[in-house]
This record gives sequence, C-alpha cells and structure tokens, in this order.
Amino acid sequence: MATKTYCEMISRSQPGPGDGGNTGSWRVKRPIIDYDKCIPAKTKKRACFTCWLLCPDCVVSKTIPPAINLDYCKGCGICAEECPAGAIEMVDEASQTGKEK
Amino acid sequence: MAEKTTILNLTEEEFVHSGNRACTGCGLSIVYRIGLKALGKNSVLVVPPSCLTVLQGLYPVASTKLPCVNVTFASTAAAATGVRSAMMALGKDDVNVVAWAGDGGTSDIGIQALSGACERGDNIIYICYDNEAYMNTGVQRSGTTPQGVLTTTTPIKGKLQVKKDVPAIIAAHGIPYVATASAAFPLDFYDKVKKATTIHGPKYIHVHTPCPPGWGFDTRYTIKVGKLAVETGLFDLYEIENGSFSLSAPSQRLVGKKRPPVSDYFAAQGRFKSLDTDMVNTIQQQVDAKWAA
Amino acid sequence: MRKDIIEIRWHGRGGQGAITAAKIVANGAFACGYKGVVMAPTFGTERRGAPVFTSLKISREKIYDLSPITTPDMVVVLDATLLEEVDVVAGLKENGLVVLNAPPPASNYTFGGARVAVADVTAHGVEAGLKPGIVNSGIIGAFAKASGLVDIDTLARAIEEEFTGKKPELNARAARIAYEHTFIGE
Amino acid sequence: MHIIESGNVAAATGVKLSRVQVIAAYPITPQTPLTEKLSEFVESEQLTAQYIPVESEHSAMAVCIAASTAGTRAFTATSANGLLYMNEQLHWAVGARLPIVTCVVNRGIGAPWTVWNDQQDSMAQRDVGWIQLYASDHQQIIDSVIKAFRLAQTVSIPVMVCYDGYLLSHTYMPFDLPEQSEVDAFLPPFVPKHFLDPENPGNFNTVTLPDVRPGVDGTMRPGYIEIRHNLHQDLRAALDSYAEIDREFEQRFGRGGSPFVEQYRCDDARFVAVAVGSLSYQLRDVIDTMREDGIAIGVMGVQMYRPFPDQAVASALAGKECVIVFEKALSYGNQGPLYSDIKSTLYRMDDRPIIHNYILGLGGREIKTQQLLDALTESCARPAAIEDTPRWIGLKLQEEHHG
Repeated sequence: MATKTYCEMISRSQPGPGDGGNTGSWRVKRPIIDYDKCIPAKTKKRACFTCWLLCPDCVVSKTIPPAINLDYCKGCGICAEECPAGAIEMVDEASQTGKEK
Repeated sequence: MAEKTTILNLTEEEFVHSGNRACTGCGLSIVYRIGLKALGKNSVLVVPPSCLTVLQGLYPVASTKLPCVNVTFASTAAAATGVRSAMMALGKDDVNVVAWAGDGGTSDIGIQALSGACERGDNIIYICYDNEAYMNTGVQRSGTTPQGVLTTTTPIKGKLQVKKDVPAIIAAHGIPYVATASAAFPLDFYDKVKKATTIHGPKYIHVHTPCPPGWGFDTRYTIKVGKLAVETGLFDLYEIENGSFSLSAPSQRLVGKKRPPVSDYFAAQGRFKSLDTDMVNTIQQQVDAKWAA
Repeated sequence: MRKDIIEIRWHGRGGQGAITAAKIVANGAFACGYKGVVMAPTFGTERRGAPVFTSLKISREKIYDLSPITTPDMVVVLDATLLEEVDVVAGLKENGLVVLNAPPPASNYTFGGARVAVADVTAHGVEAGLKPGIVNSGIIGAFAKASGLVDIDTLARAIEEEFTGKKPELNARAARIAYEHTFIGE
Repeated sequence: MHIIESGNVAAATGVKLSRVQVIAAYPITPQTPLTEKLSEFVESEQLTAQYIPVESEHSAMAVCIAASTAGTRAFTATSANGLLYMNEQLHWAVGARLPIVTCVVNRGIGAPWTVWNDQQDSMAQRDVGWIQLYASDHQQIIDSVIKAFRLAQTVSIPVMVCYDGYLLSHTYMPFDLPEQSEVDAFLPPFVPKHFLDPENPGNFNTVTLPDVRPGVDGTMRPGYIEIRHNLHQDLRAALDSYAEIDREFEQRFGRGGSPFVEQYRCDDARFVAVAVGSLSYQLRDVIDTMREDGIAIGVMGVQMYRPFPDQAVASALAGKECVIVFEKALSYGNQGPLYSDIKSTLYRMDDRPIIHNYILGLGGREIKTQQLLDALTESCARPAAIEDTPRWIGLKLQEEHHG
C-alpha cells in the first residue's frame, strides 16, 4: 500500500507584502514632502527621519531625501503632524490622482 | 546602562510588511513595527485574537516576517511557555519567545495564564498593547478602559469603573522586569523591549496604544494623543527592575513641572465626551495627588 | 460467577499501608505463578486515619472483573480497633478466614463460622527494629502463614523490593517474626 | 519484564518510553498519580523533558499546542471537568494538525460533583476531531500510549488515550514493560514538516477566509472548508494507518492484531454484547457463563471510537441476531453515543441485527456481573420485544426505568 501523505493543508501563512491589497487606495489625503523644508533633504545629511520613525505602515524610507511609497501609504497624516520642520502637507488625494492621469 | 537608542542609529531592518490590514493611523502598527526591530529576527511570537491578528494578515499571506503562532484568547502566556519549553527541549534557548496581546486578552480573559507564567518564572516576554477597549470586535469596554469612556457596551454613561492597573498586578508577582511604555515614545519602548531580551525570567511591558477609530480622533493625531496621556500625568512611563521602581524619561521630565490639564487629553478625543466637569475635576485631583506623592 | 478467583479484603486506616501490603502480596502471588492479580484500593476520597479497605483478587487465570470485593474468601485486618467501627467480615464466605493483628490467643475473637488467625504484628514490628506502629510488613507474615497461598520467602523478597530505601531488611524481618508467631484458631 | 503497577503508572511509563519532550499537567482526580509519576520521572532525570505545572487544563493544552507547533513531542492528561475546560483547545490542537497525545482518565462530569468513573467526559469530545483510543487493561494502556504517539505523528492528528478512572487508573495488575530500545525502534523522533523557525518564518493558524485565495507565490491556497475537508479525509485514512501501525507493533512486541474492535467468542455468536473499556472485559465472564448455558453469545470491545471504525464494526456484527450495547455515557435526551454510531453503521445492511442499549455505571455506580447477566439474558431471550430506547441498569430508588 502506498504511504499516504497527511496534513497537506494547514493554515500557515508566508510573509509577503500587500495582504490588505494596495492600501494606498485607502488614502483620502496624500502626504507631499517639501524638500526645501525637509531637514535631511535640505542639509543632505542623515538627520531627523521623524516621519520614518513614526510611520505605522513602513512606507517612508530612511533616505536622503525621504521618500513615501504611495502604493501602500494609507494617508494617516502622522508624518505631516509630527514633522518638526512642517515639511509635509496632506493634500486632497483626488486632486493628485487627476494630475497623474 | 545601555546607550539610548536614537532615530539615527535605529535599525532600518523592517519585520512588518507594508500593505497590511491595520487601520489608518494605527498606534499598534507603530509599536509593533518598533517592537519587532528591538526583538530582531531570532524571535518567535505568540498572538491571541486581537487587532494584531488582522494586522498580521489573512491566510495565506502574513505581514510579519517573524515566526508566529496564533493561539486561543485565554491561553497566550501559557502558549508562550509552551514555545519556550520546546526551545529548551530543542537546545535553541537563545530565541526570544514573545507573547503579544491586547488589553482585553491580557487584563480580562488572559490574566490567569499570564499570572501562572509569571508565578512559574517562565522565560518569556509578554507585551500588552493597551488601546483601552476591545477594538477588534468594535470597541467594547475592557478591564483597562478608563473611567468615563464611552464604548459600544458603555454607550451612554461611559464606563463606571476605574482602569485595572495590570502592570501593578503583574509586578506583585515579583518578576524581574515590568515596564510601561507608549506608542508616542517609540524609542523609549524600543529600549525597554531590547532590555527585556537581555533578562532571564518573565518580562512584562504594557504599552499605551492610541486608536483613532476607537478613541475618536483624527488619524494624524495618534502621537499627539499618546503624548498627552503621558504629559498630563494620566499614563506614567516607568520600569520596575527587580522590584526597583524608576520613572522613564518622558514621565521623569514632568516631575516638579506644571503639567497640562487632563481636560486637554479628554478634549482631544470623542470617547470622553460624557464626562462632566465634576468628574474631570475629580480625575484632575487624583492625578495631582498621585504626582504630589 | 467465576469460582477460580480468591478474594482477599484488606482493612486498615488511611496511612497505615494496607495498599502497600496488598500490593506486596500481589507481587508475591504473581511471582508464584498466579497470572491473574488485581489489587484495587478504595475508590474515592481516602483520608488519613479513616477506615479504608483494599481488594486483592488472585487467580491462575486473567481476571476481568475489577469491581470491589463484596464476598471475600479472606479478610486481613491491620488494626484491631477497626473491629468496633467496621463490619470487617461483611459478605465473608462460609469457612472464610480472618487474619487479625491482635495478641493471641485466637479464641479471643469469633466471627461466626470464620477461621481466625492472630499475630501481635504491632509488637513484632518493634521486635524487628521498626518504629512502633509499622504493621503493614508484619501482617504479610501473618497472612502467609494463615492463608498458605504464597510462601514467606517469596513475600520477604517482595517486601525488600517494595521497601527499597525504607528499611527493607527490618520490614522483611518483621514479616518473618510474625509468620513464626501466627496462631490459627479452630 | 512484567511489573505490577497501577493504570496511571502504566500510562506514565508509556509516556516515558515514548521520550516525550514537553509535559504540561494540571492535577485532577483520578488523573493525579499519572502526573505525579511523570514529575518524578523528570525530577529524578529518568526522563529528559520539560515538565510545566500549569495553572489550568486550558493552559495545559496551550503549552502542548505551542510546544508541538515548535516541533516537540508533547503530552498532557486530564479527566472530566478538566477535559471540558480544555475543549476549546482540543479543537485548536486538531485544527492546527498537531500530534499531541493526551490521556483521559475517564470520570463522570459535574454537576453534581462526582470523582468516580463513567465515560461521559471523553464521549462528549467525540466530535472535536481527535482520534480516540480506549484501553481495557493496563497492558493496553501502556501499549496504546506508545502507539498513539506513532499514530499522531504519522497522520498529524492528536490522539486521546482513554481509560476508566479508578477501575483501571488506581487498580494494580501485571503488565509487560516494553524495552526502551524496542520502543525507540518503533517510535522514531518527531520530525515536523513545518515548525516555528526563525530561519523560515511562517504564521500559524491565521484567520482563513471562506474562499480560496492565492498565496505569495501565486498558487491558490485553500479556504477554511478545504482545510476541514482535508482533516476529515485524513481521519478516515488514519484507520488504515493505524492498522499498519498496530501490525508493526504486533510484530515487534507480540501484542495487537485487533486495532479497532476486540472480539471475544464472537465467531459463532448469534448475540454480541458491545462495550468500551474495562466493561468489555468484565462482560467476558458473563459471556463464559452464558456459553455454559448454551447461549451463543460473544462480546466486542470498541478500542478506537474516533475515527469510527465502521467497517470493522460492520464486519464483526454482520449476520448477528442481536447486538446489545452497554454504555457509561449518554447523549442526554437521545441515546448512548456508541449505540447511535453502531446503529447508523448497521443501517445499510440487508439483514441488520436488532440492537439494544443499556446505560449503566454513571458516576461510578458499581456494575455487578449479575446485572450484566440478567440484562443479556433478557435481551437474548426476546430480542424483538425490547424497545429502541436506552434501558437503565441498577437504578435503586425506582423500578428499572425503560426509556
């Protein structure tokens, strides 16, 4: 008798991005970084990165200048609220999607 | 004492994937992301039903890059003990075994198992993220919901009872490390989790975690509201190491200083709107008395 | 229903070691070729000092009925003070045997038509060098003599194995002294 | 080598021989001597294992679930209300497909409190998806524990080894102690396919959707119902696997050959009594007596209750005139659970036997051999006259109640 293989199905998930889909579509407002005000962008030095630290969704890069992954940014606005330089503005998503087209 | 972590030296390695199902502006997302950085790769998570279950992803996709076992609501700490005992049996005792549960899962249904693990001295880290109600099921009151808070099961008068002091209950077990933290002070939280990984025995970290939909504030204010809870003196950040109590920097700074009134914190959220002036004054007096002591 | 099973009921007090005594006899009987040996203590809530009993069934064949003994062939009483509290001969078969820890003569005790064997097990235990009150090894010697079911050498060996670390030689000696000083009435 | 020990010690010794790695236990009568023995084995270093003195049965199974997910061989034991307190966890363990073994020392359930034997506790867990084995004597207890670990890890389904509280747990009888080397050869170490591994992280028991969904590699993964269907299929296939395991055990240890039902004088029988556990052995004395009176009767002990070995049951009972099921459990308001299962198994037979149901021994009420003889004598004398509702044996404060 052939040996049967058991337990071919269990709920074991594998890590990967986008379980919730492209959560960028959840956004009502979009963060726009003003690189003239943004401290690492302006000084070209590794500095500040408050937006990177506080982002709940890991969509801000710790780079000079910081960049936001809009595919997944849910548009909470924490980065804008907490930016010590006031460099991030939340703008209407609708106005931006229009521009992209 | 270990160097304080700064934004600049904080690791860039992420253990949570973007595009997960957490709510916009989720306080848990912040503490989870930062906490996993502190734990590092060589860790195993134990998670009961909670918002984290959803954040972590629906089968077959996981948003967490660490191994994790989802367990029943009441069993979190015991399951962590189970993972630890297996790791000991397998000679892999350098693994961090970390239970990560919500306030309901900790203060209510899970407290028996947590108490058991603490009494046994099991070598686990238990992190309770306290968003002060059953948020995953739609904002029902929990043992740690503060007095006066409107929830879907305290919809008119607000919760009548005071918040259960879970860290004090756990500290009474005499475990080597108890700490409180806040999502609004992620680096302080990071350092506490990091410290917990270096201590043998049960470690308990209770992290105050603002929730925009459950608390009734705009998503951009998650950090602001969390800071207010600390700065008004309502939620204190401290450590109890081998029985020795010390205030952490964000709370220590307030000693001898004028604190903003608790009404600032209440006014920033919708959930306190049933509080009358008398009640606000009473709470302010309680907080003042606590800080005078 | 089955006629091949010898049923022995042991009466003692919680903590006195009636279970251990019955277990030693069970081991001895098995060593002597009884394939069927079942020893069942009182089921439930035993408390120190309270009267307890233990059932021991012995047969040449496997025993399937595990229920407590109600019609014993023999009863063994570790403590004569029990006689005032417990009807130790309840259900005892006709011509049954009572083995009693009590000073001789056996004629001091009558239980209907039952045969009675006595040995001053409490005294023999002290004589063997045991602490006063250790009776469960000595009673085995009395049982061996009175029942003739299992020989004393086998039982002495079984005692030494069971009492490993707890004065095995002295307990075996207590059994042998009791064996020599067991008196069987008419 | 034969030893004379209690049933609980037989179970504990089986666990030790199986080289279990993690033990969690919470004391409950009449399971306690089993856990006491295991703690002694661990503290005296006769067994290298983690012994976790948990604060509840719920946590006992939590420890086992997590330890098993992490890749170790895990064990616990309980009785009665302790098993019921574990119920949620029992479902979880099987849904996660973990090869945990649990001894259930059968005891009646409160209220009112009882510490004595019946089988309501484990019978009430028949639908959780665990494999259930029942032992009739100490040899079967120790052998079943060892076989249970092998079966559990072969089919990735947890196994309950059930045995009667007090009647077996606290009774001493001789049994053969298998050699450690033989057990090691029979029971290889547990090597999990998936486990909690920082080098290959996975997220176990995640929320699973009603429908299928693609994984990160794009292949379609099952929804909840597919996973449950797979469990059911595997439980059915476990019957074959257990038969193979039992054959292998028999070759190595010389005991076995009847993994599902144990038949005694059934070959030429017109009547067959059926029971689970030690009662099936007690019935043998009754059958012998009735045979002396010329009644063609046998007894069948059911040794595996879930998955239900319907083919073995059907072939044992085919062509019989009457089947009489004795049970120490009841689906209240209906019938004995085993009775219902056997009846449904017989339903598709052309010449199905008449079937009777007796309820007895609940809460440790002593079962007298004479009572069994009386019941069987009546059932055999007029099989067609007895109704299809349970009859109670041994009620004292009223007339024997039919129905």
